[in-house]
Amino acid sequence: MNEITFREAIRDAQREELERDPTVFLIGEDLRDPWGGAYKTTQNISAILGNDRVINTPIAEESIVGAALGASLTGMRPVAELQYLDFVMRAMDSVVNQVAKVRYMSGGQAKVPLVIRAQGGGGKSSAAQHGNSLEAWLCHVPGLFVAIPSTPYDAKGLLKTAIRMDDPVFFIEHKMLYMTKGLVPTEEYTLPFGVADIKRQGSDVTIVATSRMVLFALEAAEKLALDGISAEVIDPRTLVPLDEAAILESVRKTNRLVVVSEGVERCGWAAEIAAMVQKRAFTDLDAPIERVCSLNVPLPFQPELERFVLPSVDDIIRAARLTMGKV
Amino acid sequence: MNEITFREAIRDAQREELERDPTVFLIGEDLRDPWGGAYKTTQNISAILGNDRVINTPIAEESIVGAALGASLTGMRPVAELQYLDFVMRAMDSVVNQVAKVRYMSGGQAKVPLVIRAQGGGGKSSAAQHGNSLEAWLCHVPGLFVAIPSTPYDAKGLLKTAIRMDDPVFFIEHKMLYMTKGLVPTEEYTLPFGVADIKRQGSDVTIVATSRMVLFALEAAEKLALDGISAEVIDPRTLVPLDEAAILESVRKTNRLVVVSEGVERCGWAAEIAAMVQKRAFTDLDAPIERVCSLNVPLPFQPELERFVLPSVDDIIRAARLTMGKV
Amino acid sequence: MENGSLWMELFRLMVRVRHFEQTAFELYTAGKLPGFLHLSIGQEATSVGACAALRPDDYMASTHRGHGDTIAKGVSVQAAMTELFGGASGACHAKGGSMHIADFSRGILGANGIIAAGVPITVGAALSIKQRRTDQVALCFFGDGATGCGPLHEGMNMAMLWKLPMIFVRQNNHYAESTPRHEYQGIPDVVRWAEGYGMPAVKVDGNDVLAVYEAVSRAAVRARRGEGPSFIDSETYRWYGHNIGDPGTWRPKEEVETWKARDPIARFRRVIIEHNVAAGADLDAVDAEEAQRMKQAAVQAENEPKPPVAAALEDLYSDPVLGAQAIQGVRC
Amino acid sequence: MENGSLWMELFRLMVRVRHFEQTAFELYTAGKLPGFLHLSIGQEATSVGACAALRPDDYMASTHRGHGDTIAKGVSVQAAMTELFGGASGACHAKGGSMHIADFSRGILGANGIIAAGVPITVGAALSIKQRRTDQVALCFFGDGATGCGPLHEGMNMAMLWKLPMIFVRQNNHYAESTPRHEYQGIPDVVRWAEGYGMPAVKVDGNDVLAVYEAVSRAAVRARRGEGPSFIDSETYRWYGHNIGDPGTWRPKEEVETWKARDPIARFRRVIIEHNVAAGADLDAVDAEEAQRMKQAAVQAENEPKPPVAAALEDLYSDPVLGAQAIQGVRC
Ligand SMILES: Cc1ncc(C[n+]2csc(CCOP(=O)(O)OP(=O)(O)O)c2C)c(N)n1
Ligand SMILES: Cc1ncc(C[n+]2csc(CCOP(=O)(O)OP(=O)(O)O)c2C)c(N)n1
Ligand SMILES: [Mg+2]
Ligand SMILES: [Mg+2]
Repeated sequence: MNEITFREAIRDAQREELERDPTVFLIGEDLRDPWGGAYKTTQNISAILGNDRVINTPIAEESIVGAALGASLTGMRPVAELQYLDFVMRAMDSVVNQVAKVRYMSGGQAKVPLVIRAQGGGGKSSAAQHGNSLEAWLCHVPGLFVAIPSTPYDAKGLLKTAIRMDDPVFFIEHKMLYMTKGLVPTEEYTLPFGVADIKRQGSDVTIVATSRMVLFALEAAEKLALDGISAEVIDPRTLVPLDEAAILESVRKTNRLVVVSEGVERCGWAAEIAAMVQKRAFTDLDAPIERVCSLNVPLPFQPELERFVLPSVDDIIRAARLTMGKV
Repeated sequence: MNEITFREAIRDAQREELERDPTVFLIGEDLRDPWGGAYKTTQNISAILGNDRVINTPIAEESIVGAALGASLTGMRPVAELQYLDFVMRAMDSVVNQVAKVRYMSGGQAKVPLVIRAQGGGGKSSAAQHGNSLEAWLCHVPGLFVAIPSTPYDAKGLLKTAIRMDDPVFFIEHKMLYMTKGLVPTEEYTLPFGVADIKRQGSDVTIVATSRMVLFALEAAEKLALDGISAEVIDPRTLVPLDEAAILESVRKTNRLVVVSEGVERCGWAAEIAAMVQKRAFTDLDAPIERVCSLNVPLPFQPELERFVLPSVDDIIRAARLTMGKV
Repeated sequence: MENGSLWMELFRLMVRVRHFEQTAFELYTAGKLPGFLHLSIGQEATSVGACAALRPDDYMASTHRGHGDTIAKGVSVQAAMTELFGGASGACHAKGGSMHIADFSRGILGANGIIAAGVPITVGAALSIKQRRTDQVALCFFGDGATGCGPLHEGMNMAMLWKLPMIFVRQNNHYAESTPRHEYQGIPDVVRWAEGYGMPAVKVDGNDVLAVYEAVSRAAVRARRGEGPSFIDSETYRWYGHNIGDPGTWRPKEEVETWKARDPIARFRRVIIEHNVAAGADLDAVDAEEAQRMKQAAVQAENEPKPPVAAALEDLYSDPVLGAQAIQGVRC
Repeated sequence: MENGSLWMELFRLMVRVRHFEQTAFELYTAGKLPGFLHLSIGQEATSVGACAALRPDDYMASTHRGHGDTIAKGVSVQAAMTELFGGASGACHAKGGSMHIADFSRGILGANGIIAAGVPITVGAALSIKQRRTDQVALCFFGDGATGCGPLHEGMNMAMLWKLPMIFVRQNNHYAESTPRHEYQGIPDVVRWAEGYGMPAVKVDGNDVLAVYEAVSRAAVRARRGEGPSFIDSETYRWYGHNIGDPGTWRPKEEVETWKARDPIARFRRVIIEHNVAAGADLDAVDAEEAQRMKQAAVQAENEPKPPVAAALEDLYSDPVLGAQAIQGVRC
């Protein structure tokens, strides 16, 4: 095993897949060296493998994704990068009306081996247009797979799988995770979609969290443990397909659920999990399912305000305690 | 009272507001007479009030909404039309990053008296790109108000209110509702946002539904009544702000809830209602909350397939019976 | 006549498109077809002239008004007709309908319900041609109304930037729905505007199938030589309204009549006869054959079985296991 | 000298922008400012020349690199500086930060974090000018990297279509982040391309404040007369990297040096002295005043109270009751 950063995991996965398969290529804004991407997730790829494999584009997200789609339909396996998840708003028609639907609309003719990578999330005082968590929108789109890893190990294994799949994958990274470290096998590996990872075992309350919120949930679990509360932390890793079984099994054991999702609460991803679990494990629940999400406002610039709007470790602790009837 | 169609309600509301306030204007594709809009919702407006008040645009949704925003920030009160709600995908940056956030990002300086109207929904074999129900996306965007009327009376009253508001409103109409009829006062009236309408009183199960699904829910309620099941049908009319109190009060009475929403189930609007109600009325619920939504696939072209994917009256009946323990 | 067989093929294809759409019109009017229908009758020379200049392995993306384009590029008429009926054996298994006819085996990347959405897809196909070092080309059709649409601009810039083997064909039928040019276009001359991107741009008589064929052929040669994209503004007209619900009566009657008098099929028929490529009777025979073929296609299409409703859950994901997990089966 | 006071004002504004950004740079480097920071040092002549040609009631929309533009259009330096610190009395109540500085009372419709997003907003402002029949104009800034972006095209088409009183100013600093022209732009000559839209287009020396001022003044006169939009490609350079985390060392050193030698402020200083509008000492005094003012602004900004966290729930909706119902208060 090697200890590497999340950023390196993303870089390595891409470079290894480019080396393995000549039809894989990267496309997006400012990906080439020496810049190597806004968050340096493509650094040392064009320098090693050449500019033919790493395409810098104009600032035209709808067309970046649309062009990646066209290439994927005609024999290539593009990995498109949107610098910020926020900019998917400029690419929604391509992502939703085209990428996600072309196979269906054509009666299964199309194969769409396409990965769209984007970096999202708050925590850097980047204000309202550079810190959104939009996974709920993407999960609402039939035809996409959605991956959202929280560790270098998961990131590398899932990204490699994504690049090898024949269906389109929206792959979400978190800007605050890039510098986090973790162990990764030295040898080649991939990870399956649709399989959750239990990041911590526990018996009193289940915490389902994604992306950076997994780290917050683990921190909350540590603190809850000091208080005698044993929290199980589940990271679904892919939201579509979702490992419902893992979540339900845990809830049937703990009888309590907190869902943590960085996106805005209203119509966010946590609502889906709450709706699904109350239906499938109704009689197992000893307390209402708690959602811990961003408040229903845009992200403010000022750091304290931003922290207040984003979910915090304390929010998770409070929610978990609430499910235990402790306030 | 007059009996008019939903389409006439939309037309009349716009014409009356244009007559009342010289700063109101309409902007969108093909709105002018004799065409009068793709769904004829602006017919006989430019012919009467002039082309200055009704602006035809290029096919450029991002800019239609962006331009409407610019006008609203500088003294006008635009009503922008997106022919199909699906085309909001071409306008997401304007709608979300600009319209919804400009007031917040500017520290409350901006006033945004802007209505975006769009027609959505399935039922016409219009296939995957012309029948989406995307209200969940829009409710996930802090800074917008979202209205989604089901009757001519509600449509007219809410649209007039929307046009007079100083905050942006996303106003969703359903293509299958335009020909439906209803009574509307002859005199001027408006309806408040954030107030649900109980479309039918009942005591056994609460059905919350929106847009065309209200009609389906009422039909289901009729049939359930034959079976001795008394369903209460609640139409929130505006999703943001939401009349939570009305829903909760009903659930506390019936102890059962079915949420019907035409959008795709995963991360759809029904999930939000389920998550909210299980939290706020946990001990009142005698059965899991049922969601009745579109299946997690795009809309297929073929009519039977489309009907299968969309929620049906039978689906609602089945869900309501399920909450009563009857299968 | 050296080009005799080409001319006959062009004629046949135009007639085929015309009959297909006339048949579709009648079927729709008789209440037999669901959904939307956008007819391109009057525009056949543009669809056929352009696609005939392409090879089977070249790519083409079309629009909401795509019957002519897709038939010209080789989609099976039977499959297309069955698709309009929503038959299980339709070109898109009844999932797509009129606006989404596609045939990837013939390079047809799809008609498209979204204005200008075919442009970025074609850019990507052209990029992939370059990457795979083949000598294919990629052609995208779009309407005159697409001119004001952002993705068209983005695609033209990218095509020039990357010197892509791409052909932009503007099907200029003078209206976007009912909106005339002066209400959607501030650009005074589309050819000058396209030249501003650095690519050769020409206006062609879009009702002259040979003119379109030649313009696209030149563009294809350029593209195959690696000299980059071209832009063609093909001026034509649709006889019918915007869609089947629209009688199109908002246009000046004389305008419609003038353009009907320029019928691309009748016109090419005269040219063929003048040049002694074929006699009127030969052409009548072609016409009769295609009419007959379309009648049969309609009958067969109507009798094709509809898909079972559970087919709605198929064709979304190519991975069956993960796909099923993602779709999660039926409600309740 | 007739224009003496104008020249002195232009000089003062450029110096003000420079000191503002130098100060911001130092504060950021000292760890005192949160968030992102995109400096426009080197581009002052474009910001100041353009905005000085506008009236206070004219509209302007800027970009992510908007300090210079917004200060030139009249935002309070104190309010802007406080905003960078996240102080409650900042221009945007600490909600916006560097990328979103706005002052509607001065026609500043906002800096913007999204490339080219200011274009459609400005189109709408210009449309509203026409509708309200005032003689205002609306100017939008955008970078050279925005050239390939769909909304710019849509806006140029609309501006011409509706003959809007609008001015497009391209702040051509030669790079989009680190991407050079030949990697994002297939358009060989931006001026010819803009002319393709039918509007007058000129290239100006964006480091010559008078040239920019004159070009924008001419465009404003045209716009006020109802003659429609204009396009100005203002060639300049940013001395720093793309943003504060980027040293900008990926650019050829000589290139940076060449452009630094073209410092718009030093250059204009020489012009002023040559024309006897003011003496070096006068200009030094202006410089010292602005430096001093900026120091004070920084001190005051740092000491301004931060907003209470609950302020995060304010300023979203203008309707307080419905707004509160929509936001629903705090979690758990
Ligand atoms: C993004 C988008 N906006 C609007 C529409 C609705 N719409 C369908 S066809 C059409 C007019 C298209 O005009 P043109 O490009 O000239 O093609 P034509 O119909 O004349 O063939 C419009 C506005 C759409 N399909 N997609
Ligand atoms: C829609 C969108 N895509 C990408 C970005 C990320 N981004 C920020 S600045 C920038 C480069 C802009 O270049 P240019 O327009 O030349 O302005 P400059 O930074 O040089 O002033 C990019 C790509 C963005 N902010 N918005
Ligand atoms: Mg047209
Ligand atoms: Mg630049």
